[in-house]
This record gives sequence, structure tokens and C-alpha cells, in this order.
Amino acid sequence: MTIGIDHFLTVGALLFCLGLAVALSKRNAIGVLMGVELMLNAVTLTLLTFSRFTVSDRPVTGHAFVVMVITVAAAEAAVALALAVSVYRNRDTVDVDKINLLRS
Amino acid sequence: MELTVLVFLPAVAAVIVLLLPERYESYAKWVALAGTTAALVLSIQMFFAFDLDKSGFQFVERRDWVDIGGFNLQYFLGVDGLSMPLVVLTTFLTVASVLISFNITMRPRAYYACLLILATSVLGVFTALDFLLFFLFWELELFPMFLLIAVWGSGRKEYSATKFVLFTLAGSAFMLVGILILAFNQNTFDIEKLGQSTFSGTLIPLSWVFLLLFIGFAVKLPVVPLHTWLPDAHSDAPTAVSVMLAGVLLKMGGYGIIRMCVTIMPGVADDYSVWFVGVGAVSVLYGAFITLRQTDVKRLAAYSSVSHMGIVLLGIGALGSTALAGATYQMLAHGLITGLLFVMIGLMYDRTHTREIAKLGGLARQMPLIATGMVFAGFGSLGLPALAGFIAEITVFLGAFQRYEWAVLMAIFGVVLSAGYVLWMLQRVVFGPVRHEWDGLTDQKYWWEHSAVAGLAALVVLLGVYPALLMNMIQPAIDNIMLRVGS
Amino acid sequence: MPFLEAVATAPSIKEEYLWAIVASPMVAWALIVLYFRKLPKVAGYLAILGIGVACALSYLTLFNVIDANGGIAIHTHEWFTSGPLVVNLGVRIDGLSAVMLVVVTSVSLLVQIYSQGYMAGDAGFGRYFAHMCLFTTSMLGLVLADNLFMLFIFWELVGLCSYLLIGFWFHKPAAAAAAKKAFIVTRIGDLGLLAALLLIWTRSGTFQIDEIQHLAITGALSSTVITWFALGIFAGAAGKSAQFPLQVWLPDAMEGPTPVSAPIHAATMVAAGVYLVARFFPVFEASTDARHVVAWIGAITAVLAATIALVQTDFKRVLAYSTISQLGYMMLALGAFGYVAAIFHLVTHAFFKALLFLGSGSVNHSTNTFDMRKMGGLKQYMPITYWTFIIGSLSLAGIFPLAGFWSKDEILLDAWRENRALWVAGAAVAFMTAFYMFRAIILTFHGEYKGGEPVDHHDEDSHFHGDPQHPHESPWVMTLPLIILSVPAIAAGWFAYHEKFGTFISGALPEAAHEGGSSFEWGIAISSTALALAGIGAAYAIYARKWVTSESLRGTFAPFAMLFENKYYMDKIYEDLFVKTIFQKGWNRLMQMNDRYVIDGIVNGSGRITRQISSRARIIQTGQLQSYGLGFVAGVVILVVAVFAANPL
Amino acid sequence: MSGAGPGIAFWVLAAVTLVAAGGVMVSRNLLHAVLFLILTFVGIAGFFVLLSADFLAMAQIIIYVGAIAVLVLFAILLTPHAGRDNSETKMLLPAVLLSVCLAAVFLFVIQDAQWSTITESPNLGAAELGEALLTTWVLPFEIASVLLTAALVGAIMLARSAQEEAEDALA
Amino acid sequence: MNSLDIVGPQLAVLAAAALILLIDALVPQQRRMLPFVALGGLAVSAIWTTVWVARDDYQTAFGGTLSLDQYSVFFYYLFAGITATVVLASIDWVNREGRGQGEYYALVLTTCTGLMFLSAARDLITIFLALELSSIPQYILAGWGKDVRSSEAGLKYLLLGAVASALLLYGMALLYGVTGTTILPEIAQVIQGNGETNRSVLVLAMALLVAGFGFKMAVVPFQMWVPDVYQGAPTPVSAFLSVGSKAAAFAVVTRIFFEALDAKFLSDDWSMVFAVIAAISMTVGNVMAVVQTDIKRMLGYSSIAQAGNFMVGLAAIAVVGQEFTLGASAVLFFLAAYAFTNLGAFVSVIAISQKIGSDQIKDYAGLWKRSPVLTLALALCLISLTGIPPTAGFWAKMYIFNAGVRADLVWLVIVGVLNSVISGYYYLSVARQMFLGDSENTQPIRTSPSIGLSLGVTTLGVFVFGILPMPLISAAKEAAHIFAAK
Repeated sequence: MTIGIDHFLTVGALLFCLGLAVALSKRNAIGVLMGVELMLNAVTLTLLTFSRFTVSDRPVTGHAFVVMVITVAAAEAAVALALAVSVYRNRDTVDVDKINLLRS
Repeated sequence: MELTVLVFLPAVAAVIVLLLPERYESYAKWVALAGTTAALVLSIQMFFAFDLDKSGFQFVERRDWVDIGGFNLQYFLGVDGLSMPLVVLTTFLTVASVLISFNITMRPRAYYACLLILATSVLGVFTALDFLLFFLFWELELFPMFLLIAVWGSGRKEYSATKFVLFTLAGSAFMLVGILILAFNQNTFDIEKLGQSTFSGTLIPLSWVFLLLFIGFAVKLPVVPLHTWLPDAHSDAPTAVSVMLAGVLLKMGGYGIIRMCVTIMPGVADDYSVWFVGVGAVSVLYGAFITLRQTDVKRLAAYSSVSHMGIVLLGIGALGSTALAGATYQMLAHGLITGLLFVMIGLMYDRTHTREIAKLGGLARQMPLIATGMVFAGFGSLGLPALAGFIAEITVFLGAFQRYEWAVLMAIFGVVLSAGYVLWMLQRVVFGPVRHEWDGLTDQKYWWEHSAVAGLAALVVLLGVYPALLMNMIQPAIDNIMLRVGS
Repeated sequence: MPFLEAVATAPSIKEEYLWAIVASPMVAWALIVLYFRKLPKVAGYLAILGIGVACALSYLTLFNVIDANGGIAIHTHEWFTSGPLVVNLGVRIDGLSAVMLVVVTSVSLLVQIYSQGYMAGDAGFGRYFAHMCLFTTSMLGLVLADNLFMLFIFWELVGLCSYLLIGFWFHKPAAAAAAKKAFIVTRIGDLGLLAALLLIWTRSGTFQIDEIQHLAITGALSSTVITWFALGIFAGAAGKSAQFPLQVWLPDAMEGPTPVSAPIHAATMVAAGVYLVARFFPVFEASTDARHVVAWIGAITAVLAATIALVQTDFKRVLAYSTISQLGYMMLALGAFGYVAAIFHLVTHAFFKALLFLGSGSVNHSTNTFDMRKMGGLKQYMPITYWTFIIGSLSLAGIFPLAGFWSKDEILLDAWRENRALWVAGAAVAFMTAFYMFRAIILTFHGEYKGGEPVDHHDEDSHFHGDPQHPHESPWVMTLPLIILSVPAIAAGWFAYHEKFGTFISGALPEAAHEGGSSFEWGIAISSTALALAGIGAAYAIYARKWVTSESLRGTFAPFAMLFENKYYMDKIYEDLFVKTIFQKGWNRLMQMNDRYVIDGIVNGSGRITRQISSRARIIQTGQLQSYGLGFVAGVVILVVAVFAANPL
Repeated sequence: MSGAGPGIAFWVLAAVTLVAAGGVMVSRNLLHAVLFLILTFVGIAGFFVLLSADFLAMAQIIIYVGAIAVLVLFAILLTPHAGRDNSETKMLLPAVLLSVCLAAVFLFVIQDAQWSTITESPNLGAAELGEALLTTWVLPFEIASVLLTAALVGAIMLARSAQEEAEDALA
Repeated sequence: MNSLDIVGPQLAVLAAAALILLIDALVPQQRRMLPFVALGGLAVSAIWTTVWVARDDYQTAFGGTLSLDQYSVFFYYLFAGITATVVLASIDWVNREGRGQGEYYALVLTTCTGLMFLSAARDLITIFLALELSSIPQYILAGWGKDVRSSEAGLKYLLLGAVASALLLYGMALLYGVTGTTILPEIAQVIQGNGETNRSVLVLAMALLVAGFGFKMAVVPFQMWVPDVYQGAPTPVSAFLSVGSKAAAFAVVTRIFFEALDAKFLSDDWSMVFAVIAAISMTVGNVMAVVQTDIKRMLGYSSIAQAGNFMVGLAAIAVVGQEFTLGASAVLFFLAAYAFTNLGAFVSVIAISQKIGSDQIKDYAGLWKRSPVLTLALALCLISLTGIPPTAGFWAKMYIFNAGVRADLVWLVIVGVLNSVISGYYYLSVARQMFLGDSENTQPIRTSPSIGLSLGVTTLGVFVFGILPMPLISAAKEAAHIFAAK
């Protein structure tokens, strides 16, 4: 059996949606962040898949993109954790159900 | 140049008023008076300089101003026989409004600034020959008017002011769409050019475009059932604003219908003529019926405006040379007469601080001059011959009768009703036994009150006995439009 | 007679003089209004002067027209134009207008003189004379107008003056109400006139009276148009001349000062309706239907008003109903081809009715009341008033040889020729007229004096100076006009009862339309005189001798008395039922509710609904992080699916 | 990519990665979830190897496992009172449904697409990547560095306690 | 070095940021200077931009990932101006709050750099990085305040933003997968060639891009964070968000969709998508704003509605053939006018709320008696937002609706004009409070010179461009013209 582009893409898509489900359902802000990381990983997988399989003048594009995504993910994670800590300091919780002072 | 100066004179005065230091704020009225008087003098000079034999627009000024995607919004001003009298009416009523505001002591600088900007806006509407420029001036009036009603008004002033703005905004929203569609079709906002174009392949059927524009104007006119803002705005506005509102702001609607709807889309106007006439006649009657039940003097005058403006629509809808001229004349006449009526009501209100008809009575004894003015204005309002309203109404009726006998018969029934409500009001307010709670109140006594009232009354009589003065100016402009309708 | 054969030519009087007739009272008016409001003496004299000039010029005009053998002169000028509409201002002088001019100015002048006495001391003295001048101006303009448009203008102005004068004592609620009623009711009639004006211009493009008359005669207009036009004109006339069913305003108009009632509500203004119909007489001739309407409305009015007059206790109201009745008579005549008779009666009636009204004013001047139950026996105190009043009443009753006899006789003759039923109505009215007039005389001037109405000294608006306990004859400025007026009341018939007058008046018509033929018939004359005498006798029997008491009569004819006393319930039907209930409380209220709840309901409702939606929708914004994200993702899914659905792959 | 080796590797990796990701979703303990997350990262790194991006696989391990996962652990430890359970909000059902919908859309599109594929791996190593990052994508590369700096600065400021700030203000 | 010269405007700003951090660390007693350093950097940036404009040497650089063209220059000026205003308006607040002044300005300037890159980027990778460069500092700034609401706003903004970024990235990845490149013109070429076979992928990518950028643009249904974050974040930051990131998002969306996805088979789809989103955004934003009681939250909803208005221009780009830059120029012009207007409104709110200590609209009652100038300024901005002359907002609405009509989107324009009626209602209700209400406190409100200056600049801009909009319109047209030249 030949493992083709579709297989990789399918894995990426499923991972992305799993990550989305995590991000949209977890009560703990850090859990949400984990979901986002999963999504980003799915994207890097997809990017590399394309880089490997599709016709391109510059196949390295995908690789460069992945580097950037990883970097951004790290930065985002750092800031997210800082904000989570900041909220925690004020509210003693990082439960998104309880972080709802701003509404309607 | 004259027109630019004329239009922006009040605005310049407004700026000066705003820049006055606080301790000189009592001079605001003098600046306002000077500015508006200068405008009045200039407009009268133009009125007599207007060449009756020339067709088309005069005092034209045009230059490109703003590029609105592909073509220019021009700064394009000019007057013809249709707009010239309205311009003079506006400058005249502005002076009158400033005069009767002389006793305003609350934030006079802001008050006069608003009033003056209002004047600029109305003058702009009457002189703009670029449709978008027209629209700009049309919208410009909103906020000053809002403030004038909301801040210096009485009663439910917030509600009324908001209602006024929202109604106008809604109407002009539709109008804007219509303007853009027309302009897209001809690649110009130039009213003169649009007025000579035939439209084909507009984005939506031309009759819909007509309707869009018409709604915008009908709100202002106002036409039943889009009229309910008017009584509220009138009853809660300060006197001078009521005068401006009844005197000139409503005329923007009638002017717009003639200048835009009828001139640009005569075919549609002709096809749907019967509807306009019908709505006009219904407005006349409906307004009159409701007027008969009013218990507040100002609301009464406001509803009577609805009735009278119905006659304007009737005249426009009939699409005859005479009827259109009559409609124009009615706008002028109503501006003066209802302006005077509101001035008198305002003077009375200043003294008695009530507008409830039930609480008033017998004022003829305590305030004979105000009472005389009220009676005069009342009779003007019911269309007494030798006063301006009669000429206007009968010209409309004569012009419209051939084509729409039924509508005119409905409308003349409204004339009887107008006698009913005017006389009923006079009987309750001016006549009847003396009420001693009003003892000791002063009559009309200040020079500014006298001059405003006398000026208005004189013009009402002048237009009533010498209609040729204006008819000779209006008629050629109307005939120009009728050429379009005919073809 | 050489006069008859003479050919009519255009009167040579200068146009300026004709305009001056209108202008001189107007100038007086303007001067009074602008400068002399506060100077009663000057105002009064100025008014007399202005009207005097007009009067003199009117006589000059009359003689000029007589010289021209009743010819027609028209001077017209363009006033303004609007498209096809051309409106002229012009004067037209002919026999009819000349006679009217003389009647109007003479009566007005006398009344002005009389008013100097009657109105002395009134707070609104200056205002009164201003209004009177304006009224005279308008009336003269109406008479002189050469076209319907101008005629309509002055027609309305006359209405205005009537309003102002009825409401002269505006502080009296009754006066203010009466003024309003008069204006509105006449305006309902004017609706017809306005419609007629619109119709005739639309169909013929002219307002000129001579052209309209011509069109009617030549049959250039369809008979429907002619009929509707005629009916419109008559509607206007009926309003002004208080014809059934618009007669309700005139009795109430008696709230005005009595000298006002004399010229306006007896002699001149109310006759304007008759004048109007006479002006357009060819049109009515051309339409039989319209003519029948005129005749029958006239007859009904005459009978109706006369019956009501029988039971009135107010001196002035008797005269008012009598006026309505007589106006009905004139209309009847016009409907019965009696053009000349109608104008003849108009003239004689103007004089004797003015005389009667001024007489009643004189009575009031000394008793402070019009209630006949509070008078009596005034004959000894006020001889001049009494005798002149007798003359007027006899003339009105149509007793040979006074003026009224001739004109009434002519009308009855025309009625007889047209339709016997009309004659019966006319004859009945003649009887009733004599009866109620002498009933009034007996109650007022004979018997014991009952003291009049005490003066209320707290009423600051009252201008009464005398002492009602001791009645006295009025001053000479008031009695002099009475005496002067009794001359035509006696002699106008002689003066006019000749073919001359008929020819002269008929000269105003485009052709000698309908010759009245012989205008005297012994049978008619004798029968009507007999009826009148019977009426006088009956009054004498009941009120002076009391052979039959009025109470017992009233008991016998109770239902009729009720009907008469309540004026056939017409005021009630109009005001209470129609205006107040059906119209104001019903229909108008409905409209107002519609405005307030339906239209404004939609307006405010849309605002409220927006707010409602807004406050409901804000719940979506839960503040919960992931609900936002869900919306986000849902958006993506919907977007993709929608694009695929809208534009399949 | 044919042959048994890659085939088996793919399926194993796919299983590991997706099961681990599922573990993040279902595990009730936050710390367990982090462990599953790390496992997913490793699985992805495996995929990178399979896609012949060895350098990136290494970077993935170092950055994600070494940095991000550790950051997450730190965060959990720094918020001791917030609880360690990894329960779901009431949005669970809609979240799962929407994710399934989105997955359906993705999968449909992936099936529908006609990718213009090559069979041979382009054989890219760290050298090519390094060159690309210093020529064509030097700008984003530099931006990334600025971004990291900014994030660092900001994160430090946000995470400082009030006490530290007070000390800082005195300085 | 030529390449560095090209990014000079961005470098100047970055350098200022670095300088600020240095000064803050080394000479803390000179902290008062920090905002002026920031302003100086922005001024240098603007001057540098002007130099480029004067040189008229527009070019692409860095292997086609960055384009210095009229379009980006327009936004350089816009962002420099916006940032300068925000800096000015922040001074009071930063001094009072006291948390890391140097860092605050540095982050603001970093954001500005990101925005500038965003408007100039022509490559998906660069776009993504620039987007993150502008976003991450904004997440931090939103959480900058010490109160709990601010942290909450920051966290919400970040987590949602991260999800949005992920979606956006997936879309970019798909785009890359279909075309094998990330450079926009090359993408366009490939799509023109054989893109139609992969329309499904492209549509999905497009949807994901719309979602990702829609988050920043704040259009329905990606808008829900907006009111919360605007309300919670420090007001100067809300102001920055409401104009800065929104404008940048529109800039980049216009560029991507216009340069890369302009193939007919796609543009038909996305113009419709934009039209529908526009209509829904306007309506939702306006209707929801009606009952708001907090002015910042109200402005948040209003900015959603305004985003719907901008989007009319995007929808109009696609449809019109012969004048297809009209919609784009309308968007640009509207953005500029909106920047003045909304900044003016926010600065007024800053000035007022600082003194009265409340963001509640009802507490604005009687403001006219306390500060006529502030009241008039805010009223002018509200008028401009409603689209009533003589303000820049009037021309903006005029221009964009004209573009809509010309694109045969009459229904959308009708929805738009009706929405401005609703917007009139709630803008007026603020005005009503200010002019009519009574407050016990009649003490005059004094504003600091910095806020006065920023308020003066913005309201003057609103007014002057309300009377003479031509310079702004020409600039917008010229900027949009690069799409036509292609």
C-alpha cells in the first residue's frame, strides 16, 4: 500500500480538529492552550506534507514556514502562561467558566 | 460668488458667535442678527437682480470638489425661479427667528450657532445643483436641529428630538441609495444634467428609484403616514425653531420632490401621479381631522401643517403647470403664515407658559396685539383671500381639478375643516371671557417682537394681493420642468 | 315711454370712480387700523366719510347707468397668471350692480351714523368702525367684481367681516361661538362655490361673468356641467343667504351689535347670495333642475323660518327668522324666473328690514334687553321708534301701498305662474309674516312696561349707560336714520314699480332673458293683502285683545310649538349629533387613535422591538471564552458549506 | 511513498499521535494530559522524519517537548489553587459536534482535491533551510526574533508579582 | 544597504522601542522622556516614508516578501499616526498605572512595526509573522492593566487569537499546498493557471483566511471577543485595537484577496461572502449596541458595525469590472476617516472617564456644563460615526456606498443605510446624555496637554477631512491603484 499525501493530510486534519475540540471544551485555560498547541502541530504536519509532496519551485518554503510556526507557538505559549498566571494572581483560578466578568 | 457668500454668511456668523468670549456672550444675538440680516439683504438684492427672461439657472458657481469614485461631486450652486423665492423665504425667516429668540439667555452662543448653521444648511439645500451636495446640506441640518430641540426645547424634548433625527435619517438613507443609483447610471451628480437625461438600465427599476427618493422627501414634507415626528418636534421645539421647521425645513421636502423626483424622472412621476395626488388629498383630510382634536396650540398648528403640506403634494402630483406653480406658492405661503402662527403662539407661550387650549382664553383683552396677530395668522392659515395662502391653495386646486376632480374635492373639504380648527382655536384661546390669572401679563412690546411679526404679516399680505411678483418668477421655472414632463 | 325704446349703451362713468367706490372705505379702514384705533371720535367720522364718499359715487354711478339705459361696462386688468391660468381684477357696472351699490352704501352710511349713538362708549369703538369699513369695502368689491375669482375673494372677505362683527363682543362666549358658527356654516356653502369656480374654469378656461353667461346661453357647455355649476353657485348663495339647510347660523349671529345685524345680517350681506344667483341667472335658466332646486329650497326656507318666527320671544330673533324667510322668498322668486321680482324685493327688503333692525336696536338701547317678555308699553316712551317700526312692519307684511306690497306681490305672481304649490307656500308665509310682526309689535310697544333688564355694573365690557327702569327715546343720531329709512320703506315700491325698473335690471343679463310679462294681477294682489290683514288681525286678537290666549293655542298645537321653538331640532342635530358626536368623538377620534396608536405605535414599536432584540441578543455574549470560539468555528463551517451550496463544485 | 517500512511507520505514528491527542482530550488529570501532549509532539516529530525533515524533527523535539511542554508544566505548578482536573465546560457537546463537522469539511476537501504531487522527496536538509531563512525569508526570520523578544519582555512584565513591581518602581 | 533602507520606517520604530527599553533600564529617572522618544521614532518613520515617497522608487524586496508601494506607504502613515495618537493618549494612564512604562511604549511601538509589516507583506509567511508581531504585544497590552478585567481581557483575547491563528495557518497551509508557493503574485499565477480544479480547497482556504483575519477585523461571527476586550483592556489599548489592528487586517485582506485570490471563479464566491458578512456585521453590531450602558462596550459593538461598513468595499472590489479599485480605495479611505473618528471618540472617552471615574454612559450626564470642548469633540466624532456632514465619516460612507452601488450591491447598500439609522439612535443617546442630563457635580473637567493634543489632532482631522476630503481620497485612490496596475 502506498502512503500518499492524503494520508498525511488526513492525520493532520484529524489532529487539527482534535486540538480544536480540546481548545473549545477544556475548562482549564492551560488545557485550552494545549489544544491550541495540538492545532499548531497539525498545521506544521500539514505544511511539511505539502512541502514533501507537492510540486513547487521552492520546496523549502514549507520548512521555513514550519520554523516560523514553531517559533510563534513558543512565543504564544509564553505569553499565554504569563497571562494565565496574571489572572490566577487576581482571581485564584484559571477556570474559563469563572473568568466571565466581561459579558453581555 | 454671491451664492457662496449667501449660503455661508450664516455659517461664518456661527463661527464668530462660537468664538465670542464668555463675558461677551450677550452679544451673540447681535452677531447673529447682523449675519442673518446681511444674508437677507443680499438675497433680496439677488431677488431683484434675477433675470426673469432668462431660462435656466442663474448666479451659477461650479467647480469640482470631491472625487467620489470615478466622477466628481461638484461644488455647484445656482438658483432658478423655483429656488430663488425659497432662498429669500429662508433668509427672511432666519432673521425673524433670530429676532424672536432675543430673550434666550441659556447658552446663547451655542443656540445662535445652531440656528445659523441650520440656516446655512437650508440655504445650501435650496441652491445646490449637485445631488450629492444637496444631500450633504440636507444632512448637515440634523445635528443642530437635534440640539436645538433637545436642549432648548420643552416637554418631551429628548424623545421629540430623537424622533426627528431618526425619521429624517431613515428618509435620507433611502434617498442616498436613490441618488447613488441615479448617479451611477449617468456618471454624474449634476442635477442639471440628470434633469436632461433619460435613464435606461438602472440597477433597479426607475420607479423604485423614484420611490426611494420620494420617501426621503416625503418624511420631510411630511406626508401621511410619515408625519408623526412633526407634531412632536413642533410642540417641543423652541419658538424660533418651530418657525424654521414649519417655515423652511418642510419646504425642503416639497422642493426636493419637484426638483429631483419630478424633474429627473418625469415619466415615473406621471405614471404614478394618481398615487401622489391621492396621498396628498388624504394628507390634507387626515391632517385636518386630527387637528380638530388637538388640545395643545402648538400641536394644533403642527397638524395643520400636515394638512397644508398635503396640498403641496396634491399640486405636485397633478403635474400641471398651474398646479406645480401653485404647490410652490403654497410652500412659500405656508412658510410665512405658519411661521407667523408659531411666532404668535411662541409670544403667547412666553407669557402664559402654557399651550393647553383649555387653560387659555380671553387673551384678546389682556394682549390685544398678540391676539390680533393670532387671528391674522389663523385666517391666513384657513386660506382667507387677500392673504398668501388663498392664492396658493386655489392655484393648486385649479391646476389639479382637471385631472383629479375627486382629489381636489377631498382637499377643499379639508379647507372647510381648516376653518373649523382655526376658529375653534381662536374661540378658545383668544376670545371668550377674560381669565384673571393672565392679568398683568405684558402684550407684545419689544421692538424685535414687533418687527418679526410685522415683517411676516406684511409679506403674507403682499403675497396675497400681489401674486404676480412671485408667479412671474416661479412660472418660467415650472414651465421648464413641464417641458420635461410633456415630452 | 321713450326710456323703453332707448338703446342700452355702455355707461360712461370713469373706471377710476368705480375703483374709488371700493377704495374709499378701504382707505378709511386702513387709516383707522393703523392710526386711529384709540381715537373713537376720529374713527367714527372717518368711517362715515369713507362710506359717504362711496355712497355719493354710487349714486353717481346709478344715474350714469340710468343714462346709459342700463347698459354694461366692464373694465378688466390682468392680476396674475400661472400657466394657462389667467386671473383678472376688474369692475363691471350694470343695472344690477348699480342698484346693489346704492343699496349697500345707503344702508351702510345710515348705519354708521346710527352707530355713532348706539356704540358710544364701547371699548372697541375704533375696532368696530374699522370692521364696518372693511365690510363695506368687501361688499362693494363683491358687487363690482367682473369675474368669479374676484367675486369669490370678496365673498370670503365679507365672511371674514361677518365673523369679526358677530364676534365683536368676543368676551361673550355666545358671541365667539356664534361668530365661529357663522363662518364655518357659510364656508360649507362656499365649498360649493369654490367647486363651481374650479369646474367652470376647468371646463371653459374663464372666470369672466359675461363669458360664463354667454356660454350658458349658447349651450356651449354640457348640461351636466351647467347644472353642477349652478348648484355649486347656489350652495354658496345658500350659505351666505342662510337658506335651508344652512340657515342655522343667522339667528345666532344676532349676538353681534345690532347695527351690525342691520346691514350685514338683514340688508346687504345675506342678500349677497341672492345677488350671486341673480348674477348667474342665465345659468339657472339654462338648467331647469338647478332652478327647481332654488325655488323649492327658497320655499322651504321661507316656510320654515316663518314658522319658527311665530314662537320667538327674542325681539331680534323674530327679525332674524323673518330675514331668513324673506331671503327664501327671494330665492323662490329666482327659481320661478322672477329675476326682477327678486331684486326688487331685495331692494325693498333691505330698506325696511334695516329700519326694523335699527328700531330694535333703539329699543334695546333704552331697555338693555331684546326679550319681549320684559318689555311692553314702549309706545309712549319711544314714539319715533314706534311709528317707524310700524311702517317697516307694514311694509314687510306687504300692506298696500308700502314698498313691500309691490315686491312681494310680484314674487307671488311669479310663483303662481311657475307652480301653484310654490304660491301656496308664499301665501302662507305672507300670512305668518304679518302675524309674527304684529305679535312682536304688540308685545313690545303696547301694554305695560315690564322693566327691561337691570344693568350689571360688574360687567366691565358692558357699554350700557341708560337706566332700563325709565326708558327714553334714543338720541337723534339713532332716530334720524330710522326716519330716513322709513322713506324708502314706504315709497320704494312706487319708485320701482314700473316696467322701467325691470328693463333696467334686466339690462344686466346678456339678453332680455325671460320677460316677466305683466307684473300685476288683481287676484294675487288682493289675496295676498287679505292674508296679510288676516295675520295682523289674528295677532291683534290673540295678543292685544287676548280673545284666544297664546297659551291655549300653544296647548292645542303643542307638537308644532315644540318643533318651532326648537328650530326643528336642526341645531341639535348638527351640533350635538353630527359635529360633536359622530364627527369629533367618532371619526376624528378614530383618526387620532390611528395616529397615536397605529402609526406612532409602529414607529415607537420598531424602536422598542430593536431594544428588545438587543437586550435578548446580548445574552449570547456570555463572557464564556469557548462560546465565542464556538461561534467562530461555526462561522467557518457555515461559510464553507454555504459557498459550496450556493455555488456547487 | 511506497514500501512496507514507511507504511508501517506511518500507521504506527498515526495511531500513536492521534491516540495521544485523544488522551489529551479524555484524561481527567491535567498532568496526564501534558504527558499525552508530549507524546503527540513526539509522534509529530516522527512524522517529520518520515517526511524527510530530520532537522525540523529535532527542532520539534527540542522546542515543543523541551520548551513548550515544560512551560505548560510550569504554568500548572504556578497555579496551585486552580485545580489539576482537566474537566470540560458545558460547551463540550457543541465543541465536539463542531469539530466533527469541521473535520468532515476538511476530509471532504482533502478527498476532493487534486494535488499535483511529486513522488520523490525533494531532499531538503538543514543547509537548504538555513539558506532559505537567510535569503528569501530573512525578513520573517528577523521579525520572529523581534517577536520573541517582545513576547519575553511582555511575559516577564505580566507575570511579575505586585511586590516585584513595587521594588522595581523604587529603583 | 538597500534592503534595510526599504524597511527603514519599521526599523525607525523598532529602534525607538529598543531605545526606550534601554533608557528605562539605564536612566530610570528620565522616564518622562519615554513617550517623546516613541513619538520621535514615529516621526522618523514618517519622515523616512516621506523620503521614499519623494524618491518615487517603489519596489519589492527580500525576495518578493515585502513590497514598498503606494499601498503600504498609505498604511505606514496611517499606522504611524494612529500609534502617535495612542502614545499621546496613553501618557496619563501609564503614569498613573505605573506598571513598566518602558515596556508599555516598547510594546506599542512593536505592535506598530507589526502593523506596518503587515501592510507591506506580500508573502504568507511574512504576513503570518507580521500578524503575530502585531498581535502578541496587543495580547500583552490588553492584559496590561492591574485590575482583574484587564487580565481577563488579555487572556480571552490571546486564547481566541491563538485559535484564530491556527485556523488562519491551516488556510495558509492549504493555499500553499495548492500552489506550492507563499508569494502572493505567484499564488495568483498558479490559481489563474489551474486553480479551478482545486476550487474546493481554495474555498476552504478562503473561508479559513476570512475567519483568521475576520477575528482581527471584528466581523460577525468572529467578533465576539470585541466588546469584552474593549471593555476590559485599558482604554488607550482599546483605541489602538479598534483602529490599528482592524485597519491592518483590512489592509492585508484586501491585499491577499486582491493580489492572490482575484481569479473570477473565486472572487464571485468571496464577494458574496463579504457582502453577507458585511450585512450581518452591521446589523448585529448596531442592534447589540443599542442597549449598551458602558461606553467602551458600546464603541466595541459600534466598531463591529463599522467593520461591516468597510466590508461593503471589499464586497464591491470583486464585482465591478472596469473600476475595480474603487472598492479598495473606498476601504482605504474609510479606514483613514474611521481612524481619525474612532480615535477621537476613544481619546474623548479617556479624557472624560479618567476624570469622572466611570465608563457608564449615564455618568456622562450633564457633561456639557462641565466641559463643552470635550463634549463637542465627542459629539463631532459620534456624528462622524453616524455619517452626518461636515465630518470625514460622511464622505467615507458616501464613498463606500457609492462603491457598493456601482458593484450592483443595492440591497447591501440599503441594509447599510438603514443600519446607519439604528446607529444614529445609540450615538445620539450618548449625545443626549451629555447635552441634556444633569449631574450634581458641575466642576469643570481639565485635560492634560497630551490628551488635548491628541484630541485636537483627531477632531481637527475629522472636521478638516469633512470639508476637504480630497487629499485623503486621492491618497486612497493612489494606494488602491496598485491593484489595477497589475
